[in-house]
Amino acid sequence: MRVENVDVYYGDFRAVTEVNLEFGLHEITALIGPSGCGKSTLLRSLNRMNDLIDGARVDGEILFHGENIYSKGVDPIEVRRRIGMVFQKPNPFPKSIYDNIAYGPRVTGMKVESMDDLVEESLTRAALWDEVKDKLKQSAIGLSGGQQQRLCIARAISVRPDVILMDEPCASLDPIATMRIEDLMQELREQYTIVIVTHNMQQAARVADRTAFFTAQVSEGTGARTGVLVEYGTTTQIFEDPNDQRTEDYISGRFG
Amino acid sequence: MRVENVDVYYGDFRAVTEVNLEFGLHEITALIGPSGCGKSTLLRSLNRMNDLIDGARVDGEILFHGENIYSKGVDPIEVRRRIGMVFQKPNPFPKSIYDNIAYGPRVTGMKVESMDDLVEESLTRAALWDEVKDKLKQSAIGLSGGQQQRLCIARAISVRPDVILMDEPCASLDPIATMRIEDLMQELREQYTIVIVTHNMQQAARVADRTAFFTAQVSEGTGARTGVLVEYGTTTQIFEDPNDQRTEDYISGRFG
Amino acid sequence: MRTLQDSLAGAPTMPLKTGKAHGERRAGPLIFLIVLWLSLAVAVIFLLTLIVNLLLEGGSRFGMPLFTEYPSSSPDRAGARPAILGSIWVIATTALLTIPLGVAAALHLEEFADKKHWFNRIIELNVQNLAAVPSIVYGLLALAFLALIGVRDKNIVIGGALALSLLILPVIIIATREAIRAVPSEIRDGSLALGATKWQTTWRQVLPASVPGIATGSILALSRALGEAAPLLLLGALVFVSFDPNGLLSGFTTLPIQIFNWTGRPQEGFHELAAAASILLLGLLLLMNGLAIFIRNRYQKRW
Amino acid sequence: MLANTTASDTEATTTASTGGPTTPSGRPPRSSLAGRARPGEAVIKLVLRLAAAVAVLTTIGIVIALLVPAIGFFREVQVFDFLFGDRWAPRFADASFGVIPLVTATLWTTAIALLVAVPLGLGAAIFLSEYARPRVRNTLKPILELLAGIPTVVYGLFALQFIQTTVFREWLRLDTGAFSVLAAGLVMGVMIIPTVASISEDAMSAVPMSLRQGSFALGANRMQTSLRVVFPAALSGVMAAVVLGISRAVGETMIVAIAAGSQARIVTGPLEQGQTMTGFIANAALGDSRVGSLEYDTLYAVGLLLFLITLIVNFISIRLVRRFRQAY
Amino acid sequence: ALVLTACGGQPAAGGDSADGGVSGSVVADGSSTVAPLTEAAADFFRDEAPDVNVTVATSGTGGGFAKFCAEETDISNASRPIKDEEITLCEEAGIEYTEIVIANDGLSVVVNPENDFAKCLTVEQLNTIWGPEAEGTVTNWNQVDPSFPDLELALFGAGTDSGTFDYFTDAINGEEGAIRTDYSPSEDDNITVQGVAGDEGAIGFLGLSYVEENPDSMKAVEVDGGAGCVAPTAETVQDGTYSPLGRELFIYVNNASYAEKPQVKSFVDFYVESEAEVAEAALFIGLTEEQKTTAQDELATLG
Ligand SMILES: Nc1ncnc2c1ncn2[C@@H]1O[C@H](COP(=O)(O)OP(=O)(O)OP(=O)(O)O)[C@@H](O)[C@H]1O
Ligand SMILES: Nc1ncnc2c1ncn2[C@@H]1O[C@H](COP(=O)(O)OP(=O)(O)OP(=O)(O)O)[C@@H](O)[C@H]1O
Ligand SMILES: [Mg+2]
Ligand SMILES: [Mg+2]
Ligand SMILES: O=P([O-])([O-])[O-]
Repeated sequence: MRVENVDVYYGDFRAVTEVNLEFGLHEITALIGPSGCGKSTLLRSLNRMNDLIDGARVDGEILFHGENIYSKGVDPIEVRRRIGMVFQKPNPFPKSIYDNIAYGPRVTGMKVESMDDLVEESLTRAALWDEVKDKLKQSAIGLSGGQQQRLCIARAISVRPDVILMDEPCASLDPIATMRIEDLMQELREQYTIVIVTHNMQQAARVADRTAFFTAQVSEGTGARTGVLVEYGTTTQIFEDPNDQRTEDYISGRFG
Repeated sequence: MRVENVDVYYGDFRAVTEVNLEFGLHEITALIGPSGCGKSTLLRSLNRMNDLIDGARVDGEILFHGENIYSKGVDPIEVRRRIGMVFQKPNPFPKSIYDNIAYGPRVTGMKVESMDDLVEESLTRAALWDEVKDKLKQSAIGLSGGQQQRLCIARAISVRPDVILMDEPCASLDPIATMRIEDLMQELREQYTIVIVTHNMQQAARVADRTAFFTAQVSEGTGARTGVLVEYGTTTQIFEDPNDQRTEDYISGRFG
Repeated sequence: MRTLQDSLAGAPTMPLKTGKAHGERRAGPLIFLIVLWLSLAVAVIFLLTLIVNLLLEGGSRFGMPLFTEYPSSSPDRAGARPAILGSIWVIATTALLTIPLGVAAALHLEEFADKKHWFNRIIELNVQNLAAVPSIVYGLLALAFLALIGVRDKNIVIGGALALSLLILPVIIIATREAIRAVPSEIRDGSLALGATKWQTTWRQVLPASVPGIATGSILALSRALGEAAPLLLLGALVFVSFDPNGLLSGFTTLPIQIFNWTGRPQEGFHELAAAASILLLGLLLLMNGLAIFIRNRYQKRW
Repeated sequence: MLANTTASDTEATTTASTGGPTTPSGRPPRSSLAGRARPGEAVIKLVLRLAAAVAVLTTIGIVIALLVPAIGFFREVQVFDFLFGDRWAPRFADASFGVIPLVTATLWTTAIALLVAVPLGLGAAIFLSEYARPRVRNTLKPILELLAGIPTVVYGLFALQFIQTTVFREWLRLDTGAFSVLAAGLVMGVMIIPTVASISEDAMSAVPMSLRQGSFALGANRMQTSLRVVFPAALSGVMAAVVLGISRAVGETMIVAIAAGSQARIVTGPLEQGQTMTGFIANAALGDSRVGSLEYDTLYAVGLLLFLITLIVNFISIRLVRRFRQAY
Repeated sequence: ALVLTACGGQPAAGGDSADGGVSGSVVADGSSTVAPLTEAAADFFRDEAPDVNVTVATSGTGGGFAKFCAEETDISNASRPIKDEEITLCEEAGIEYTEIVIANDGLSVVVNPENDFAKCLTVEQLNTIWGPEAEGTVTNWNQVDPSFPDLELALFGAGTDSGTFDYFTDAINGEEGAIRTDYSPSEDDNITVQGVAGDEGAIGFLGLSYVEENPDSMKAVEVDGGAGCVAPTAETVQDGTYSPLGRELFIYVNNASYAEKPQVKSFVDFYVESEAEVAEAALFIGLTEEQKTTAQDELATLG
């Protein structure tokens, strides 16, 4: 998956400017940077979730298997099925656990031999099966925060995407739940390409193969703020040997 | 001002347990600690703002000039006049700048020789006079966030309190505005006793004379969480030589 | 760690451009959207038909005489002057009775009442229930009340205003509460922290900030009262009034009642007059609704 | 006015501080924190409380106003005969007081109104909440709400003269008389559309954005998201809207008085005419009933029944609304 | 509340105003059939005495008498003579009154314009249709006369509070108030008009003015009271051949009001004086010479 010269606008406001990135297959890429620098904005533009926001617009190309997902004739719904997403706050549907998982395959009209098997497989991969296998018919709202987030991951993989985008998936979780999700990411990485936004630098350092550091740049003339990609490289390089002064300041906690 | 054996309850829930503290006159005391440990709760109980929350209740004594502000016959309204408060989000009234400042003296029926002078004095002390002196009749809503917060400070001092409580006064401000407010606190400290809640440890280190570190303790038996005061001392001591392991962990960022 | 080049190799290609029509453009979603459109369209077409119908029928009678003339046995001479004035009297009286009362009740419930106290919970439940009571029941109430205090001629301005006031009081209370609730608690905290009393805070901060919301709600409620006929019918307001109502105890008729009366006449001319008066009434309601929306958009603060 | 009074009360007793604050915590306070009387404040609170109590008084008033004559009525007529009798002829020499005919007409008009208002109202609500951009919503919603503001007399005439006479009889050549519960019900349904639409839209808008995002992110389209995620999540609010629609329909008077007919008979089909409970009250009000006469009491017996029905319906609605408020 | 009672509901006690013209209010209630007459009179009267407020309510003849005998009204409109029990009521309240015949009317039996078989109905046939025994059994025209087609009956008529109801039941069914109850009774005659216009099998009864004004909606049948078929027209009503449904219309004047309130006196005098114009404007049949003289004599005795 490749991001080429991407600008994202909300109406007249340019939230992200000139981003070029390439996400490695079966790797975890972390996007880090201070608040408001456009990490979520960029992430949402990777599976056209931004289409749903009035006035949001993407310039440049986002190539998925070589095909620009913004080119004419591309079905945003198919894009979203192929590029799954997990949100900051767990957002299970107020339905049963089973129906939460079965929802995606049903709405996308996926041909499945046995929905039960698919549900089990998805939950197993999301390391949740053992905890919920006896209460599949119960409402997902009753689960704990960490379980809900794993359910959301299970739900995302139920439609067999290639890529999973995660926007601060652990921000609302306690440390133990966070650890479980991090472990899960490591497992999922075998099969999926993962892009994760995080505020927690330790987390980025722990899980990501590559890290992209963004910051908000204030234009001298107009005072307009926009997000820019400062540096992109392997996580080790970014954390241990950053090329850019701003990266170093941020990593060492001197700013932000 | 002294806090003696104070517990604060919301209904049955004990948000803060057994706090003993003494705020030094003309000193800045910072209350720090992780989210939900009851800092705001304690702060609000210092000027009886908690009275306004249904079910909130304070046990123990809070002595102001030797008088328990919770004892019978004490007028909470007088307490609030004497112990001012500044909030996290700047909350100017949707009135003119002048009326914002004049509001307190008017409602408390303060005898003032010249309201104009009082407004000027308050704004000057809050380091805002120069910026707004030509637009006193304009709506305060038009000011920038930092200016609004200074306006709120000017407003708080317009009724001549002895103590000013500030609950994360810079949380919604940018670094430059934050710096101005911090400078202002240093000046105000000459005349007022200031208690500030902050999440930003650098800020506490920069401005406070004394620091109190709180944390949320989970009861073994019931699993109920409650805020406790871990350690209280001069800022230098707390930051450089904490007595308690939990303080050290928090300060060094290992937890929270 | 693999290199980027390695990891990009061997990417499977499955086209995103499916042969099929796209997600939102497939038959199902399209039909669904059309059905939704139709739901709105039916309502709007209905509204238009009703208006066009009225215009066709009453347009020719819509002129000065409608405003200046008294009712008459001849449609050519008849006008709705007393009905217009009667409506104004009744609605103005209703407004004076209800708005202060409704606002005060709402202030109590929102700002002062201990929400857990049984008394306030009863009031709350009550207000919600009253909002759903059929208007004709308020007519029965006003009728019984006037009979109780011994008023003989029930067809008086204050009687009509009483029935309509009871009818819209809950509506105004609910609208005011919503307006008050929209005032952020920071404003209250700010005022209280300066040593203002609760009432000072309410009077000087909360109330001014919620005036646009209260105005909007009140106007809408009054416009509902303006169009009501059923409760007034019970007070015997179906009368021929050949004079201008001039006080609270004056006899009166209102536009909706006049319309109802005219349609009950044998002469076709009266039916046209009824349509013309309906146009007038509808125009008034449009005006009031428009004003309410204007206030809502213009003055309502986005905190 | 009131605020001024309080302010000056306060002034009289305040000890305004003069200089800057200098007292160290050990010294005695400059001024006591002692409470003081604020009589103005207390009076105002009382006044506000009384204003709120008017709401309760109104209910008590309604109950008494309806109950006293209704008791008079039930002295003459058995409750059983009233509730289950199938002949309603209260004002004739050979009187009988079975309310069933009025109830059947009310049921028909209400059911027809709901058949119109619920699908159309929900359709409009889904469109406004899930499809319309803010600007479209801000134009369409007031237009829709106009429907609720049209005087019911005007609706009644439209139902009678246009829907029943022109559309049903002339255009569609339906086998129906001058009046029908269908015409009245249809028009009443349109009147109720905004009620159903507006409350359901509130309920749907209250469904957190994150649920919609979750659905879209799985590759669902808008229809699927609306129908399978938003709608079920807003269900209790939608139910409340429907229930409120019911109470509006049951209580509506002028439309049915004008267009449904005035013969109290058991209605067995939509093209028949019939007199509803409200229709009876309005029609009887056109004549005159002396206070204390049986005719007068009859009005109130029907009024009481009407009040109880809407009360029950409304309680259900309040409970449902509370459920959807709690959900998030 | 006390104030309301004391004032009796209407403003201005009345009397001669400064400029010599009369002022004050005249309150009339009662028959909806007669109301258009009194309204027309009030309408014309306004040119004479613009300061007099005339209200005309329509509670039906019976309802009007109830108010009249409770001293709530000055004039009671009636489409039948006052009944014994009403006389008692007035006597008990100490009300003295004068009966004045103010116009003539042919109580018309009407059918749908499409109906081409029921051109003339005998009183017996009408009784078959409307009698109390017919309730639930006589539901088809062919039960009235075997030559009539198989067509369902739909019945409309005046409500129980109206004089029309009393008069019709007395004339056709032999006893006041005796009638089948499964018809559509309404105090609003226009419901009858619409009902008859809207149903091929409809039959109804109402005042002649409605028939004349709505020739497209319905047609009057001839009535055979034993002396052959007679259509209701001005002549047949005035000369009494339209029997038994030709009738006189009345106003009842409160003697005390007439004597003490100049505005009531001048209004009633004016009313009787201009009965011909009034009847014409209201689509009724004027008085015969004889009737007019009687009326003027009655007034003269009141002084
Ligand atoms: N829907 C929107 N409409 C307009 N502006 C938006 C919208 N969403 C975000 N923005 C703006 O775009 C900029 C980038 O926001 P974004 O949420 O992408 O930042 P972020 O890096 O994810 O921040 P955080 O770390 O706080 O989540 C911000 O200035 C924000 O105000
Ligand atoms: N009005 C309230 N009613 C009930 N519980 C409350 C209320 N306000 C706060 N609490 C609870 O009291 C505890 C302490 O809250 P408080 O706001 O004082 O924490 P804090 O230390 O200020 O946190 P933060 O740093 O996030 O502001 C929390 O568990 C909170 O949920
Ligand atoms: Mg973000
Ligand atoms: Mg806090
Ligand atoms: O209104 P009525 O003339 O029928 O009494």
